[in-house]
Amino acid sequence: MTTQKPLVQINDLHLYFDSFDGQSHVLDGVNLTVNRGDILGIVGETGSGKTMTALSIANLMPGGKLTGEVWFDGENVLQKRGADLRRFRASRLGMIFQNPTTNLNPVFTIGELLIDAILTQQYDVAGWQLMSVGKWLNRGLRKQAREKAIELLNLVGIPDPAQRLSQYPHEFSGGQKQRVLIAMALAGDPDLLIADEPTTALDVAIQAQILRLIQRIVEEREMSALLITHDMGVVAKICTRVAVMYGGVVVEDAPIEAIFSNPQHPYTRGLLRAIPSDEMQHGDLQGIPGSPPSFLSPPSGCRFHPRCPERLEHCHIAPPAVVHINDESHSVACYLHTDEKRKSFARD
Amino acid sequence: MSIEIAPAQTATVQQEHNLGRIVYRFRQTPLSLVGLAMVVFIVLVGIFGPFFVPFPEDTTGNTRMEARLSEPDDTYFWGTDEVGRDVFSRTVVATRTSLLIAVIVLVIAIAIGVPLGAISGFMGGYVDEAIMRITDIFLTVPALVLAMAMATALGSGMVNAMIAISLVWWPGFARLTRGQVLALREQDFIESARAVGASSPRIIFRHVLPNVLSPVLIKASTDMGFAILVAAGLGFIGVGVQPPRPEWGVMISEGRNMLREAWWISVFPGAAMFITVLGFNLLGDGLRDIFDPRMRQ
Amino acid sequence: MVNYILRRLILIVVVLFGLSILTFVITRIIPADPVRLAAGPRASDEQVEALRVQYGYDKPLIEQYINYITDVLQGDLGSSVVLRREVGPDLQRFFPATLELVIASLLIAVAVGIPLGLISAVFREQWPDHLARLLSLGGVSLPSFWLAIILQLLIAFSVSWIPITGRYPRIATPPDTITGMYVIDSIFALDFDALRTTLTYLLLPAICLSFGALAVVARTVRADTLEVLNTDYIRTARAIGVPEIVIVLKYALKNASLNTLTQVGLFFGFTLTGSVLVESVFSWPGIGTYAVTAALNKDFVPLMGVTLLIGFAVVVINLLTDLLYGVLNPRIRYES
Amino acid sequence: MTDPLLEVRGLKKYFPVRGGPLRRVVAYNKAVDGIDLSIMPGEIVGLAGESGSGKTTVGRTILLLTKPTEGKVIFEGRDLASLNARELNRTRERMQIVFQNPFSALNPRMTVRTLIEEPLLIHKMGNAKERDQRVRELIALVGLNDEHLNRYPHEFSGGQQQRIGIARALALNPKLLILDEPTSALDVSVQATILNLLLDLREKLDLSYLFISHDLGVLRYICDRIGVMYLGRIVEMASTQELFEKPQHPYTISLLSAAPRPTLQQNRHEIILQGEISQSAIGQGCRFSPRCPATQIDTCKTDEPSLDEWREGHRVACHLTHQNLPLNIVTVSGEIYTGE
Repeated sequence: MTTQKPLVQINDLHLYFDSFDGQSHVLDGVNLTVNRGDILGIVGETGSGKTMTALSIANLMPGGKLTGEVWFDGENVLQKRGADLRRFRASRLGMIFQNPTTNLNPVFTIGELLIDAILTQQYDVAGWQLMSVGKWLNRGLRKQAREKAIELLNLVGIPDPAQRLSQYPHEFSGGQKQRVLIAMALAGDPDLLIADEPTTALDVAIQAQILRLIQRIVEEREMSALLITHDMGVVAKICTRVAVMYGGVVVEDAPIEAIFSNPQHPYTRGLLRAIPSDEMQHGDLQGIPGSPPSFLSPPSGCRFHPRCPERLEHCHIAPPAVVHINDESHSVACYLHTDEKRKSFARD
Repeated sequence: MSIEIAPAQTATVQQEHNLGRIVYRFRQTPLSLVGLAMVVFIVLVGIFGPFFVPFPEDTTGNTRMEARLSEPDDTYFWGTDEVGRDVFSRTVVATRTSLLIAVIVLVIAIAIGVPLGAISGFMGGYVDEAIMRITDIFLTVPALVLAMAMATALGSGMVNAMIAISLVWWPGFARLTRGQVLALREQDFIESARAVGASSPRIIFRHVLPNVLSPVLIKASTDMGFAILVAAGLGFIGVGVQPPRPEWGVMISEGRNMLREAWWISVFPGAAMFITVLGFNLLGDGLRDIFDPRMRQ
Repeated sequence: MVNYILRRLILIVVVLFGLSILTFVITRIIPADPVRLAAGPRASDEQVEALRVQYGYDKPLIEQYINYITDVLQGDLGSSVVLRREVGPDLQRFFPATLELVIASLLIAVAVGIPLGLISAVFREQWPDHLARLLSLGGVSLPSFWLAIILQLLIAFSVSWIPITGRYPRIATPPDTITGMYVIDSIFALDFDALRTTLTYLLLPAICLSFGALAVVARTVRADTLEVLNTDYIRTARAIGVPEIVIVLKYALKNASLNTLTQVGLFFGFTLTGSVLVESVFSWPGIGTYAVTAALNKDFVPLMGVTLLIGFAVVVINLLTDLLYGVLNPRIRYES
Repeated sequence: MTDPLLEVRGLKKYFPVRGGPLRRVVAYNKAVDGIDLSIMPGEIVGLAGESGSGKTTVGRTILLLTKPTEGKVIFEGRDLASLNARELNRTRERMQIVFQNPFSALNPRMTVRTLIEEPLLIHKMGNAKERDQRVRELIALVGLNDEHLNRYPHEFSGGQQQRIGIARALALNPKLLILDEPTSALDVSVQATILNLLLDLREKLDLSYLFISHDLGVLRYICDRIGVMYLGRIVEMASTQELFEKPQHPYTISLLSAAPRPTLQQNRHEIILQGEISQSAIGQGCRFSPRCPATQIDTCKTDEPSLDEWREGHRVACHLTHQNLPLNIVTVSGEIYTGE
């Protein structure tokens, strides 16, 4: 495991958007690694940049200026264009998003959507073959794809798959739609499943079903997964590693056990203290005062310093470097852990 | 009648509140800038043009048979018509006529349509059903045809043309407002107002109508162009504005039979009208793009 | 689905009933006295009164309306005072010409407008978009009757084989009437000379008329496509690697064209409006020309006939659109 | 024992479902289907449930924002149905609501000052100076300050907007606040500050809350008592501690077991409910029976269980509990959970 090269390596990712108010700096040097077999959770609040980071792995940004590198199994994704990019997305990545209802095209049957997904991903057919005319010309290919579609629906736990292929998305319940989307994402036998808040729109019981499904699939198919969520509870349930993001930066990155038992960044600690847990009495819960940082005029230095309860005098000067603690697997970007600097400032 | 198009979700609520933002967005759409420039120019011509035209008397019945059918030259920039009137002067003065008609038509249409639409959307039930069926009836017959029938019945002339067009124009605004109100009604802030005890009139006037304003104004911008076209169409047929008052449709109609000998009589007023309508359309289209949350990225 | 159709039909009856009241009100209650107009300027008061009784205008309004609607339901739309002809047969004669013209120009509008709208949407805020929008907005801003005149002028000087007025050569006999639409009739008759002739006559007015609807089609397609291209499901399609051309021409176009379809009634009405003016410029023998003549003569009865007919046509088109939409859109909820 | 501040008896709210060519009512969506609830002065009562359980409708019906189909709402000893319009308006001053999405609950075209002042204006309270005084007081109460008053809602973060929403709700000095998922649109770090603010305000202003939420962790933290709703009915109601330690209804048990917990000690007895909530389950028998993971008895399919007292202060609507039968639920790990 450790000797293997990581599946995804993100280096110094910056993202800028131009708007009326000026340029917003949405990602501020993201570094992130997804190892093979990991279910990596990216946790962060609204606007922490977690979704943008995930989209950059698919080079699926909604505009904006992106710099940095995203290495996927030895290839730089951000340099891919056109057919190359498309083929990459089709065969290496599967993505699912938050709201299953808006993510399924309402005017096509589940079968049509799945078969298209399978055809693009498995056979890399030409565009016209997916068009309506193609339907009549590729019967053999389509029949094969249909078999595979039934197989996939079985895999994600949809009963009666053959019948349901001819139904439209609105005939499926929310949880089932998310299952169908997972099936579509799996069509190309991807190496990495990116799930962006996959259960936020669903109820607790359905959420549990879907999380278990993702966990099972990742294990069975020997994939890796990237799970984006704001919910530490979801992370605790299925992730093996966690990256905590704040204000467009990864502030802490550690195995799941370390995050919960030994959180190192003040923000991580704050986040954990802000979630009601079983034994809490009134007054035990502690929020993080202040508001999330603005991207237009982000705080200088460490972006968390204005809200940080353990702020040092120099935190606002320059962003802290990433340091490893204990062993290589736990890293944190915080001056509390850059020992030399701490000493030198303490002397002043 | 036709399928109810779902009111744009949260249509007005996310609108920009900051003029600067609107200007910024506006500047990113060059076509709407061009449209704005054209509209400003046309409006200026409409207001001040008549004071500066070379032959103001030509717009009030004066004829000049000795100069009839003069080609465009230094005296008559755009030539003269069959009875020697200066096409340029008449075209400029007609700008005011058309703008005036369109503005009045829209004011009346908004004054009728917006409250009716608001009531319809806010009250729901049978009131809504009744108002919507009435708008259906008016929307069934194209504006020009109904206006033609009404203008014929009421008698020709500018005022009657305005009344006729207004009467067929309000249903569009009623529909638009109703859709907006339906979308707004789902907003929590309306519920919140009811929770603190606000009366229905207060909710309509303080909370609903201000939020409906922008889409109405955008529609008004585009509709300016169409109203001008319909008014000119009536003039062209001969049931709209009556001579000698200069009006583009009438002028085009007058020059129609002289086309081979004196193309300028029809061409210039038509071109002026085209520029005017285009300006309003470009402007309206740009505004729609800025405000329509459906088109946001 | 059955409920949906039934509800549409009930609404149609309601609207047509309202329309008949509207036309009735226009003819009977409006200030100008139709009887005096009909009687002519030199008629004495007694003569006018006699005529009033003869036309039934002296009866209470309700009774007048009942008579009116009974007549209309029997297909009797009254007689033109000026032309001294029945309106019904006239409309029957002229309407196919209008329908042919409107359909031809709608076809042009759709054939050009959809690609234009798609191009605009795909290249949003880039030069192809600006160009396409300028074209379509320019088209809708052109006064159709003025454009018609200009085209006549230009064509008359340059292209001799395109006729600039009329629907068919005066001296020739049109193909046997089956539908009254010459294009279709000549195809039925397998008379390809007639077809060619018909098409050359149709060309100019149809193009002229298509500009308005074209812009509306293009704008609708653009807006709908933009909306669709921004949806989550398109992002999902991109994420799984569906080629961009498929995304635009299959996924987005189907959604967008369904939305656009709901507006066909609008396009139809739009084109009918333009048709009134364009017909009269090109001397196209349709109900537009008929209506304009009637309007100029202050001849109410034919005008009301045209209004009713157009209203009816629009209602029917809307119904067909709704039904088609219901069939094509799997998601439509008839009951809500 | 004091009298309850609010008492709800047999509350029902059916929304008509129209169909057919004439849009006649062909069915009812039984959003709330018979609910009893009471809130004592100073108490925080929670209402838990999935989307579709009707919990939001309960809140709106209590405020008479929608008319109840059946049932009584008794506030401060008076039946709201018996009040005339003026008295009802007076009552409105004493019962307010805070919404889930703070941005959509604030008219975007009004400044914060106008938003907070509006209730005072509507109820004609004080003169301009007094109102200004009151607005300043309120804005300080929720942890914002005077300079925020002249801004518009969109200039604030979600947490601040919710504070403004709370200030507006407090303007009329209410006794009862209905909090409809007040923190679920907010980030957790902000949620915590709002929850603490609400607890503070209860102490300071002697308020009672009906706290509606799908988040069991939040409810556990803030509530004194909790009712669990399923398809328009309360299936279990108990004090917070009792509910979390001795859940009796199979639905409550499953919910608690499946709720994500932010700790490494995951629930050993995780139960995953199959299927989804659906109105079609209302009819014969227990409405939860189609999804019930417990071993069912015949009565489950035939009779709707009533919400009966199981032990003091703990009511459950389940035949198994009523008949003292074991639950026998198979958990994900394969063990059998019997409900102790």
